[in-house]
Amino acid sequence: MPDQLGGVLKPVCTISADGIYSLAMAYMQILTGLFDVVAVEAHSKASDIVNISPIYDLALDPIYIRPLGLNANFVAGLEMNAFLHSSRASLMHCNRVVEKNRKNALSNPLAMNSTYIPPTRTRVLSYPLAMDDAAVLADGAAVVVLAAEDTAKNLRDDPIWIRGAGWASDSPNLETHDWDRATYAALAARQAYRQAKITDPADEVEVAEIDDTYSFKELQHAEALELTSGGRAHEMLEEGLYDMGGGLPINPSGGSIGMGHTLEMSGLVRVIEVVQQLRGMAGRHQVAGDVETGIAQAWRGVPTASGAVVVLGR
Amino acid sequence: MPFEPPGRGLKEEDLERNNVLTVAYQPMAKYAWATGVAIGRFLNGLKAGEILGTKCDSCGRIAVPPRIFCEWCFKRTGTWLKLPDTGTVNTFSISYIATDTTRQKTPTIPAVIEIDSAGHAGFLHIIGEAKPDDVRIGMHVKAVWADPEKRKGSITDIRYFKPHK
Amino acid sequence: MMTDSNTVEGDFPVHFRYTAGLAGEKFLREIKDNGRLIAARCNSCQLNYIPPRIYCERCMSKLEEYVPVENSGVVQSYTICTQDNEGKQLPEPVNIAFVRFPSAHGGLIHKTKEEVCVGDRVRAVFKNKSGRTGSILDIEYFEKIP
Amino acid sequence: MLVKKRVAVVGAGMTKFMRRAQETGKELAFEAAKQALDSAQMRIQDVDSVALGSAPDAFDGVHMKGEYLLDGAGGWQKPYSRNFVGGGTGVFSAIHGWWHVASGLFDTCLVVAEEKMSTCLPHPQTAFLTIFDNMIERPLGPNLIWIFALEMQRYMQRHKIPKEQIAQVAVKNKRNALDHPSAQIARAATLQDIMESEVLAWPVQRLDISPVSDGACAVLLASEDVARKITDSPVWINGVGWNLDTTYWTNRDLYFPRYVANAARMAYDMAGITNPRKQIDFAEPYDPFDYKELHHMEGLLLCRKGEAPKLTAEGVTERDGKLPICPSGGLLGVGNPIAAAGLMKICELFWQLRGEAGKRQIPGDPRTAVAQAWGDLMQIGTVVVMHA
Repeated sequence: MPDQLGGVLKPVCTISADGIYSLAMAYMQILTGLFDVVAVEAHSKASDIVNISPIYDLALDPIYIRPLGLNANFVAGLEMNAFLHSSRASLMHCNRVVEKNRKNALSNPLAMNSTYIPPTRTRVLSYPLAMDDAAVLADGAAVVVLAAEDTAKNLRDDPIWIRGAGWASDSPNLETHDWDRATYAALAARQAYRQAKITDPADEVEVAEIDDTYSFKELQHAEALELTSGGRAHEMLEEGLYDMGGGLPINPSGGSIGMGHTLEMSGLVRVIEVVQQLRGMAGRHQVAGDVETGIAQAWRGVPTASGAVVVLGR
Repeated sequence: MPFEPPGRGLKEEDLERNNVLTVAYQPMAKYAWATGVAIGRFLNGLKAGEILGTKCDSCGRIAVPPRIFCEWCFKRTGTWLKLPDTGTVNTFSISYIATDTTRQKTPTIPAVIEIDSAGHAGFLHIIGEAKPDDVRIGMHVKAVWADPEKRKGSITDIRYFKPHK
Repeated sequence: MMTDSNTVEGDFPVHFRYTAGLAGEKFLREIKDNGRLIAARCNSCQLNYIPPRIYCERCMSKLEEYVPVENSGVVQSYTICTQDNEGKQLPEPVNIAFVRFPSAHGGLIHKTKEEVCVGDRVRAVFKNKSGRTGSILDIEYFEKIP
Repeated sequence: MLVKKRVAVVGAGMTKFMRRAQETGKELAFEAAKQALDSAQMRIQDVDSVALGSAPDAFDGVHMKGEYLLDGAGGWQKPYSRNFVGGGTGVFSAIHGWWHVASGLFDTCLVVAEEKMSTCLPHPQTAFLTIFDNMIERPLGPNLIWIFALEMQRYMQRHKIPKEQIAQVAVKNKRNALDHPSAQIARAATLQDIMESEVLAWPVQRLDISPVSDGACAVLLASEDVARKITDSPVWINGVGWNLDTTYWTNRDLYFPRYVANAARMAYDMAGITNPRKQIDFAEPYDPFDYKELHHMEGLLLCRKGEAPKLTAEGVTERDGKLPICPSGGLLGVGNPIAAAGLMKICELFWQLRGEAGKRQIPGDPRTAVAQAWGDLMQIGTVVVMHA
């Protein structure tokens, strides 16, 4: 792995998690004083996997869950149902997320799809989860370069600062994790917000790139990240708050649903989008106004209850 | 170590005779690994009976197996070269053990072969037509190719390397 | 045309044998031998873990006390799964529920005999004793309590 | 390199190393984590981050096994992450934990390393297949042992080392392990036993190799302020280093692990060690194969290239010698649950430097020691220097 990164005979390591975790580790490595510049890479070569279902199966508990012989997307089905039941959001709201993200992606040259296809919910994976709710796998690679403060100022005039980083896990056992809430995201966000001294996220965060592996996850994560002004995420969605022209655009890049799901590279894709937005360099999908604070968030996918958040600022 | 270490060790028979409960599982994952650009071309070269390498235009180093970049200069490599099918044994082993750890009566002789004119660059292959006792580090060897119609663009298109002069 | 990039197909020629572990052994044997559910009790957190563990994930106490759990509970969420673990379409959709038990922390994920809704009361139906092997599948399914 | 915050090891825990454990991987992780917490009289509620190390998922047979092991390792509702650098993972876990505390973001970090290899059939060695290139190596039908045999042969040829001198390492480490309560194979072996054991891939014979194992280890790290409150005898992590060489292993000379030397220099620089041969009192280099201990002594700059076999023959590396090497018994003696075996070396430094190693205690009040692991495709060195 070091060769492709220019890392031969350098301190290189793997963090077995989403790219935002790696970013957080690199952030800490710089804070120790050990390094001035650290590169963070993540990639997806999902196309090397003929069929991903057996791999997710291998992530399920071998004693209590795997013997049932079910597709791991049943976990997302159970979570979605629990979330819809407790939040009173509907399938129409899930469709709305899909529509928004697929449309946003049309302006993003990095996105896998360039034509808009409306969700139909005709193919059900694990009721209520439909094929349309799930982001489609894609290949790609992403690199983010971090530098210590003095070095960064020497390297360029417009560095984007990491104002806070958080990562956390709820219970890894399906039976004892929260089905309806993304507790991992709430804990990670609290850690990151505390470092960034953000007390009212819905007010202070101006753009958010958050995990939308499944449509309902965007809503669930928006709530965990406290981007709802006290209401429920689907209500904000209905009001247009999260649209490109809204007060707090979520996934202006198109998210994983719009761009394609690059597995554990996804978090870095979210980070790169926020960096571009803060620099005003997001091109056709640039959000309106002069944005100073953005967040990126990742979830490790089923069956995990783990994720990471980073707060970025100008 | 101011404590008694925990842990309940089992014997194989505890598991075979179901003295303890277990779950058996056969993973089903299948892959189709992309060869990538450089190795794809290398394998196509083998099919044509050629060992291909790349040369870094910046430092001049020849790489085999080839790559599209030089890991030292961190630049794209520009030039593809046809290399000789002869080389020198850098190191070798006499193996009585198969991939699945079953034992083999007739040993396999894996070796790292440095390809002639490529500096010290080389790759893993097998030595054939040699008695195990006769193989030495520094020995000169030559590729023995599969018949052209049997080649399929695989490292095994070279059947093995044999002692040469 | 010969392209430079190609694919090489392969798999990973291993298989696995998992022990149920110390807590799992107790839990599955109790199902197999007595058709009963048990939980592991954490006295400091006042939680009865089902499935049981040898530790409390919250306070990392060692758990050594096991308590019985009634075999009926409440559906907290359900789904209807259409694909098997290889992604193939199942011949019939399978009803799946996450069932919580009143006195326990955690619950069980299992098939249900019929379609269920959130809040439905259900009970575990065990296989005949002769057919049990010490597996989670010794529970045939959960069924609605009328 | 200016590291601002000091980090101490304040507790350690370890399970037995077993060929087949009844415990699940989670349960093994718990047992080690619990011992580490108890030994520092800390509760999990007092710990603010958790770092896990574990080798490939294919051993435990669980995809994303870091997530699976999370609750056993004490990661519930905490910042928790997993590192992976092949066989170098165990020692690297301590580095992974170190930067949590040294960054100033956390006061404490619980570091856990676990491996349950017995899950993998027909043999855990099969799971190493993916280390070989799928295109140009796997079709040749390789076995993991090949790469060790190829490296060992090159090392022996370059320095004209007879096999018997290498086998002495196995004799020493298996004897040292007789005093380790966690040892899987508490059985001494003579030079003759090793030289007459089955030839697997010459020059590698069966008893040159450490046994595959199940097991877990844990250490608790704390910032200086917290450490001083917990214990009167913290052991400081003075230096950390890691370094990754090119994946093109057939394009390098395998006789010397330059990546280990680079990692060692990084750690020594940070620890202010200018003359490791004089300033290091004992070492736990990575010894999955007997020749590897020698290779790594040289990589750690504890002797000249090719000199390690001679020092071993002279008894310098015995527990009561001038430079004790692997006083724990190492992987060859205690067992090799990959990541856990690496972290065992950090545990051993902790116990030795605190004078708590019992029957294994090195005489003469050792103060400074180095632990090292190695992995990936003969590629990474991970090094930690500790000081009492």
